[in-house]
Amino acid sequence: MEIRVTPRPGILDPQGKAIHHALHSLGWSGVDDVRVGKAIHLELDAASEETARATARTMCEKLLANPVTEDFEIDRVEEA
Amino acid sequence: MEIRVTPRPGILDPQGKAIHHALHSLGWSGVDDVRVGKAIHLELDAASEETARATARTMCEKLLANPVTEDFEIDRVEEA
Amino acid sequence: MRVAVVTFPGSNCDHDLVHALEAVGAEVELRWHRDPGLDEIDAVFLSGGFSYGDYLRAGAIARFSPVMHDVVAFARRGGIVAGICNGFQILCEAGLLPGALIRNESLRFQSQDCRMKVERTDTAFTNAYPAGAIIRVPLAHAEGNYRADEETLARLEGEGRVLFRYVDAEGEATPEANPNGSTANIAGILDARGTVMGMMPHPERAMESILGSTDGVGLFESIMAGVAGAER
Amino acid sequence: MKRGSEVLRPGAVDPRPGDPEVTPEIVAEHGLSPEEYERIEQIMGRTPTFTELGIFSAMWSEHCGYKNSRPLLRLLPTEAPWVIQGPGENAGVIDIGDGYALAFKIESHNHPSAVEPYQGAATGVGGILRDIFTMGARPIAILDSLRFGDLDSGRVRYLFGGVVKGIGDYGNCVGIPNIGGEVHFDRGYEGNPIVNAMCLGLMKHDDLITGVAEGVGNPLMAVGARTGRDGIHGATFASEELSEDDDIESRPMVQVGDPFTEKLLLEASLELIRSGHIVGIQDMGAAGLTSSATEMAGRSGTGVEIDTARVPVREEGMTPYEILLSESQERMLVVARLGREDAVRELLEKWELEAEVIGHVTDDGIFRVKEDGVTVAEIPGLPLVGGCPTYERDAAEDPEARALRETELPETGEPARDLAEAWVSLLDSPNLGSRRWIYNQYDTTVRTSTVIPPGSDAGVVRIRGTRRAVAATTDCNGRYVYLSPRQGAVIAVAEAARNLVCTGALPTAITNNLNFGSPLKPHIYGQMREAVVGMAEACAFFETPVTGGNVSLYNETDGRAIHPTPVVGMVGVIEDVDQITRMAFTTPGDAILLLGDNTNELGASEYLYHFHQMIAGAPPSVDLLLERSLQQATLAAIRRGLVRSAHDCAEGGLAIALSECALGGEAPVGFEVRLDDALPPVPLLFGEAQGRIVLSCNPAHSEEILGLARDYSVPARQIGSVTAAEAGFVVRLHDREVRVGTEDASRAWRDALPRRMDAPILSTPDEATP
Ligand SMILES: Nc1ncnc2c1ncn2[C@@H]1O[C@H](COP(=O)(O)OP(=O)(O)O)[C@@H](O)[C@H]1O
Ligand SMILES: [Mg+2]
Repeated sequence: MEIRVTPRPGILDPQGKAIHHALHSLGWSGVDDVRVGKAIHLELDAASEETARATARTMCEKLLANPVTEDFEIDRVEEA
Repeated sequence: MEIRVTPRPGILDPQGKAIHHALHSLGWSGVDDVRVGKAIHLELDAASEETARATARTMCEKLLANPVTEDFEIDRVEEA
Repeated sequence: MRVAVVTFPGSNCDHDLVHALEAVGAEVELRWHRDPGLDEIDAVFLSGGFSYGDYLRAGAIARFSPVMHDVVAFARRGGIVAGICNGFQILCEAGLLPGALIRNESLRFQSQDCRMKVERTDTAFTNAYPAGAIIRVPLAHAEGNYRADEETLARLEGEGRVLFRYVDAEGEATPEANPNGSTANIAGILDARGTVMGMMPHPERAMESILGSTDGVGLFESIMAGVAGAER
Repeated sequence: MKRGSEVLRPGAVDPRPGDPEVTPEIVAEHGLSPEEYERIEQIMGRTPTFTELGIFSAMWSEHCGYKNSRPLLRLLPTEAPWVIQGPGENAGVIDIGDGYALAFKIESHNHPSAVEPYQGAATGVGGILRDIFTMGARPIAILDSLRFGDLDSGRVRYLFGGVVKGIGDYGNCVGIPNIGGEVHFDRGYEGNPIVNAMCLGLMKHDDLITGVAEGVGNPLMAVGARTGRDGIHGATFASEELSEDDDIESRPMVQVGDPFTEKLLLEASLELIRSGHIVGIQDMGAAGLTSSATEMAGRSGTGVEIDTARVPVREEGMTPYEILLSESQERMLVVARLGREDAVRELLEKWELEAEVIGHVTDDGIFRVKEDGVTVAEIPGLPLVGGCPTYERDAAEDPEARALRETELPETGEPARDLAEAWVSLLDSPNLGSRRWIYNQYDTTVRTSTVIPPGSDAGVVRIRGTRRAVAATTDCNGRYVYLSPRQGAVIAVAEAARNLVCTGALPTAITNNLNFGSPLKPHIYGQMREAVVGMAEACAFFETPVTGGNVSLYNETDGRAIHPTPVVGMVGVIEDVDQITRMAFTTPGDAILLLGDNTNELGASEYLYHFHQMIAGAPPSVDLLLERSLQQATLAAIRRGLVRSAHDCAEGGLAIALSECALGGEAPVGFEVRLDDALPPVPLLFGEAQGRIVLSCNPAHSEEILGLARDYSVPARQIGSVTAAEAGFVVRLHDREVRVGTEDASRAWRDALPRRMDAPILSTPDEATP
């Protein structure tokens, strides 16, 4: 399953800022905003998609995301 | 639009390894594999989804993804 | 006094801390992160380094180490806890200190001397410094950019819990003096009780003139004095 | 092994189902010549299996077999009373007094870094660290010697930025301070950067352990990270020329470093060595398990048997071929004492690492590999390790280089530009600007022993618990070596020694990294031979024996070789920390002394490259006798406590050396200098004459220092004084005066690298972007 951990709106995102700047100086002026987070790919055995999502959510709350600075989103769940 | 940049298959992902290990010691024994990449959120004005995707692809090849160690995937494109 | 310096997998400033503490006369034991128990300990130091490689987020994995249960309990009992560099990051992740430390604004590892203003000299960690002291200490980190929400920041400032601030030679907290982009040039903070402290720079690297600065000595002497006082 | 004389014949081995059959094409793909293959069939007495062929090709690669360099390396002096371990081990070891020994070595990762700068450089640091702690020494300092093309290319900025970040991230995470190095930008390195990393390690004499597989029946254990498909055939890859599309082709072999595991492996290995549970240990580096196992057996004259099915792997379905040749990082091969296997495992578990028994030591001198009990390879160890054919190639002087050396040079009379502007412009040049942008990304103070961090002539770390310190530097000017290989190599050694002396250290020994193009080209082999001869001559003269090193050949892109770059990594000993001397002027009013003579030489200078894009003229001449006296005089003055600062005069000449002295301290100062030499201004200010050191001292001491210089018959004079920053940099020549504002100089010097690295970085070769 795919989890996306992203910097909270309002929280400075130095990496996104740098990439935004670089894209501009490379001539891509049409870019309005860039935010960079983590794409975490997880393989776990779970009875159902629901339980899988639930587990992932707890993992994010406990370890994968820092509530002070990051939001998370469980993106895709596929059968392996 | 959402871009996912991920370590190539077979290439060691020390971060994924460490998280995997941590999840196990936190009691999530059902986790088989963890890989960590970048989740990049981009806002750009483009005439069509096609051009948007095309632009994104060049951006990945030139800047966003490491051509040697990473693959990229253009994930979602939404109208803003 | 007896001080425990915790070694996590990936800690690399633990021995530097031992040398610094011994230099001010402390009795120090290195504590492997799996070894429980902090009885008969007067103060605990979480050292710098890259616990668990700083993977995921600096300190995110180390905070679940067995020893952290004892550290949290020790802190709740009012024990002296100091986190330096990676130790600061671990304390934030563990919730013993508010806020978070994100990537330096430069996106580069920053290794340099920095100047800090000692904002308060009436604490367990700074009582040996003269009021308004400005100290020069090395720093070396990639994730030292302090962030917290407005309310937390207001509380920190209001309660005088910002202990160290990056400043220039004149003592001004200018952007140029800020090595990592930290909000309000924050370099180190206290918890509400004033017994838990975290800072990014490395006072243990400023203990000998041959190494360039002795401005770190005050921090360790302060803790010695504080604990000695408490024992009396 | 059994007496080398008697011929060992390996048993028959059935080809492994699924493995390709050995054809001339396959042989060629493994980088083996028909003659070499014939030799292999003689040794084997039969056709080798695919696995056996892979093993031979790795062990007989340039990287492991030193095919084209071994005869030359024999020319280097390797002995001195203080040398404990010379070439042949994982690192050299010297005695530094008070019961301590210093292990040190330099290693190249040029080819991996050209393909993937960040990981290439990071794993280069990982490898050199393991070479040090596998000797039983704790790493105490890192240096890095780098070369890139010109910074106006986005691709070069990508390589440079990635390499520096890779070196920093790895060393910072393990917690080893960086204390110096060098970086040069020159079109001669376009497309083929040089990334050499050097490490110093400290140990007590009796902690020394070597990579031997002794004791028949003793278990071989794989320790540390699991084995994946990383860098398969890296050793042979490192021995071939890069071509345009290698970025793509070599993708699957990129090795990724894990400094966190390295840190655990470092602590575990040192504990293991002290524990007495093991008899030998070696890093699984180039050619991985194959080279470590066979080299260890070779050193102790035994054989080894390995079962690849017992090797912990990261991926499913790896073949013996892959497991034997994988270059996965952070792995060690350990020969344990029989019966101590569990003790070893327990010790490793504490550090959250794995240790598995994968084989044992035998007495038959054979390298035998099984897969789940079935033999897949059986090779006589001795010829495998030592039997690699070596070549002495045809050598010729490079006519192009000779022509350039003899070119008529501009500005050797009247300058073609304003000298003050030229001075500032040079301070702003990529090669002469401040290196702070680099070493601000390196932790230089961890371990709280760094006395002189990067930014001075050499780095210095004190030995805790003693009065002693060690100094280290890396040096080589590839432009000098290109234009005059022998002299360029002599200069590299002389400058390294001068750099050390300036800190108060006595030069003691060197490690070296020979970076060259393809030895199959006579003019390249000529460069190699001349450079090694020059290095040998200078090392003998300065009594700094070579205790180890590394050779990196085929540094070419599209047939164009790099500048020949024999990097010298030199270490020295300081007996009393009170004698440690820095580069920077400290006190306005101090006298500025120049030891050595200015000359009318401008050849091979940065000035010509910067203003005329010229790589031409003869490199500065060296007088070794004078060099030695100069260094002895300087050391004597420092030891008498007369010297406040000392700096070697190198690239950019006297004007730049003086500027570095004025800008290199906490706060900039100014200086006022008079040079009445009857020389044209450009060579006088910016020529790179050798054998010069700039000292500053309390005026009360200048007479005594000048007297000392006379005793050593070294030309010396007071040329001026240190002034307040406001007074600026002032140089009076016999016919004119040159003034530069301190702030202008400081800004130019400070911003030289940062302002260039703010320009966009491109992972792809340069071309128009949208
Ligand atoms: N890649 C590098 N890593 C660390 N330090 C470096 C690097 N490149 C240059 N330095 C430091 O910058 C200073 C200037 O380098 P260099 O001009 O080669 O000095 P020198 O000419 O005295 O050898 C030296 O102190 C050197 O250690
Ligand atoms: Mg140099």
